[in-house]
Amino acid sequence: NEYENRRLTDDEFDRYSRQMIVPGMGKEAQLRLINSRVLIIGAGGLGCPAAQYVAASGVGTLGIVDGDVVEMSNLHRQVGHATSRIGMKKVDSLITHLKDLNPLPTYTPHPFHISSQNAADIISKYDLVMDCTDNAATRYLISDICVLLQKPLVSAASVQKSGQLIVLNCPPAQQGLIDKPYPPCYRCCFRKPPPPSAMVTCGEAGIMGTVVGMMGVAQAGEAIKILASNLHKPSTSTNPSAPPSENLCQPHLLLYTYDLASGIGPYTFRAAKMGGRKKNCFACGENSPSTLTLEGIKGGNPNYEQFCGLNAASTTL
Amino acid sequence: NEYENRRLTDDEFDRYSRQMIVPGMGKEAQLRLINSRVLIIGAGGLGCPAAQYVAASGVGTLGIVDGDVVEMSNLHRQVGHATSRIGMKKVDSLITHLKDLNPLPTYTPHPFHISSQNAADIISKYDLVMDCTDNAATRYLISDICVLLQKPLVSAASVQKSGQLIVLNCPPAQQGLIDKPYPPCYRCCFRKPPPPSAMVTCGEAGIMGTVVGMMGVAQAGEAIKILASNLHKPSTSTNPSAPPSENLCQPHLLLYTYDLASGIGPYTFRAAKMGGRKKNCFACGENSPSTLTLEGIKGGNPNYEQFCGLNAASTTL
Amino acid sequence: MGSSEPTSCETIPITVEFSGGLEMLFSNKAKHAVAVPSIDPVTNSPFNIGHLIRHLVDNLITDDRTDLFVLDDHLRPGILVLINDADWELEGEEEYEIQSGDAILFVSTLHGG
Amino acid sequence: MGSSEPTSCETIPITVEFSGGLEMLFSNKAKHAVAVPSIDPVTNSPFNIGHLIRHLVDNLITDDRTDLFVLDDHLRPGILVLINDADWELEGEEEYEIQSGDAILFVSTLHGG
Ligand SMILES: [Zn+2]
Ligand SMILES: [Zn+2]
Repeated sequence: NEYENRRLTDDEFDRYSRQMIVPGMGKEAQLRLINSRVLIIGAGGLGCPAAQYVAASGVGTLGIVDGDVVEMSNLHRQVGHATSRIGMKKVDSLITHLKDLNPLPTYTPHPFHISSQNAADIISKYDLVMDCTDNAATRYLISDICVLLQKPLVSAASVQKSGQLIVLNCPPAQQGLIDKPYPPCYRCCFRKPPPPSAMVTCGEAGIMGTVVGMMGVAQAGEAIKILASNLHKPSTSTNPSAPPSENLCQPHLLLYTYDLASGIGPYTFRAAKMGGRKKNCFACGENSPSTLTLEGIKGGNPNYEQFCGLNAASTTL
Repeated sequence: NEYENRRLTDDEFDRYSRQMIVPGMGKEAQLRLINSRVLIIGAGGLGCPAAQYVAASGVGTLGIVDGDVVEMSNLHRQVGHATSRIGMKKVDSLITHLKDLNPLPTYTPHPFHISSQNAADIISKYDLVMDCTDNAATRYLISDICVLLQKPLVSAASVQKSGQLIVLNCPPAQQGLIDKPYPPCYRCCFRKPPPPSAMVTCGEAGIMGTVVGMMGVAQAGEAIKILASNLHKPSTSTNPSAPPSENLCQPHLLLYTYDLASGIGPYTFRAAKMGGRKKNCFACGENSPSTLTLEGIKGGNPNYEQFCGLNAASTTL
Repeated sequence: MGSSEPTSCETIPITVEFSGGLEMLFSNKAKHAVAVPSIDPVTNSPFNIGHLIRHLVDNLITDDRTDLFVLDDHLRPGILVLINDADWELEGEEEYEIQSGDAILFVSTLHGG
Repeated sequence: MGSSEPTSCETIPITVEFSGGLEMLFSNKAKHAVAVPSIDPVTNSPFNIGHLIRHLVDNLITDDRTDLFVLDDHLRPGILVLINDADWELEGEEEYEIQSGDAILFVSTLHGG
């Protein structure tokens, strides 16, 4: 057993006892969490609740990336910040809150926006990535880096009264392999971004706090499950105890629709089955090693802003 | 218009702008929230996230009832508390957090357990009740008082890897009326409690933080929707603008099952249609005015502990 | 037996589901495809929910703690039954006669928080 | 027309659903029961998803901003199509021929957080 030589401290036993006695968890799963490094990209409406629950559950290292500062208009939904911390960098504000919730993890602030230049360096230091960002260009960038560095990605998004969540690239497989069923990347599921005119942000279109909150907590739930149950590690001869990753090679996209005018019903939550890795995927498919590389991304290829039409849009605005 | 003479302050505009621009919300819905009084009973795994989102959304008055103090073993899931506040009353700890998140609401601490003696006095001061408690006896008591005082009730529960949520008594109707379809109370849906041997608490059986967290955020979503859209006020000739309450007279019970060994699938979330008010319901049915009264409850009738078998259990333990 | 009377070896395919922790008593699986007899072999009457509950105890439960599912030959209090996603009290409770393709969901009521 | 060839006035009942905000373009309703012709009247070929998209623009959309649903006579990028809860890329995309009872779900991909 890989963690045999590490015991839980009395503090850890006391703090995590209620989740360790849940069937399927236990001491070994708790130790896996303690030995995990999670990166949350975005400290906003998704990232706040996601970080609260991931930190509280006892992951060993939690990195948070965000270049923004806390504003008053964030506080109706970004429950890890506070009125007294308006103007502070979001990563510092959120980590302040998290450290008092659970002082045991190591918190690593990355107080700037993720970019083609820095993404690989940051993501390489973690075991699992949570995409809590607010724009399409960044979502494609994060997914491409996760493919190249073989990191599982828990991706969620939310605008107005809708939310979506999907687990991608889990368990990760080498770029270009198509000999077996492998899980999809973000591009396998969402090949092309919408035109800029159809892309709405929470700032422009609005967002209900509980809708983005539900998605953030659900993201934390998927991340904790993956790390605690080793779902990101494919079964191998050296790791025979890893459970089969079940339905993650053809994951379900969770669709949440909040209706202000009526109660919860059969269409409030839906799960849509997505395909696995696509043979012709630009990022992970058969020929992808020739189209997508870490060096290329760092050098500006692909150009994510152009792919998402942002240059074209900004010339007309 | 009932709120015509009240304007939103600049602070309120700034803080709530992102939810006010969501289709279906707007200034009038925001003013309804600001004029609402919400009672959260239980400041634990459900109450913490529920309170965060209800407070952040801008309800005018938020009361919180709980007699416990913060313990280390709470902190893997009770994200409104903090390590530095271990030993503090939960209501005071949670309100400390909420005041910094949103200083605008009035927060009312009720730092003791709800009981047959105090329940009616407390609940009478609020417009909507959220049941975030952890035991069956209290759940029947809260529902009975909500029937008698005609308060809508958003009820959730969670243990281990399962969660449930239902909106009851919304819009409220007078006890004993059965001439039209009316919404159910807790007893209409759950006529008898399980035997004590089958009742498990989060302390004994364990709980995953994100599971109870999902239910708490969802509870906040239902409470905010009811108050913002006036779903708790039946259409009347003096209130013709109130929308029909749609599916709340036969509400759906949301069932959430978290699977540690596989991803989200079509059975992760389910919605089960419940019946409306039952003719023979002890609390709200045809003959209920003779079986359930505020005076009776205060005098110990019904005896909720006995109903839930707690006396019998304690003699054998 | 006459040809117009169904024999007790005919079976009806249904789906039985468990939620709220009950799935742990049944191989830790939420959804089960089950074939039940169209006629209950003991009472010789059309197979109803009451018969189904006994059938599940005899054939499907994998946990020894059967008292978490039945007490005194009836479903224990605190379990909700949903017949095709609707409360069984609307359908006659134990007397409801099972139809081909029915989805019967047993939900343990939760009280924790 | 021969009796073995379906006529263009025969219709197929299907369910069309919208999610991710697209429902706002269609009467703010998530689920629609729709009857479509079995044969597309313009091309005289079996009615497929491509025809359905045009049909929805002609008959079901209630919002003027049709460019949020179609661009250049095709579904705009950023909309996922699920045929009976499975990604349409597994089914032939626009060429998939609609069957009676199909549930076609259009989902607008979200990017906010
Ligand atoms: Zn791919
Ligand atoms: Zn009742």
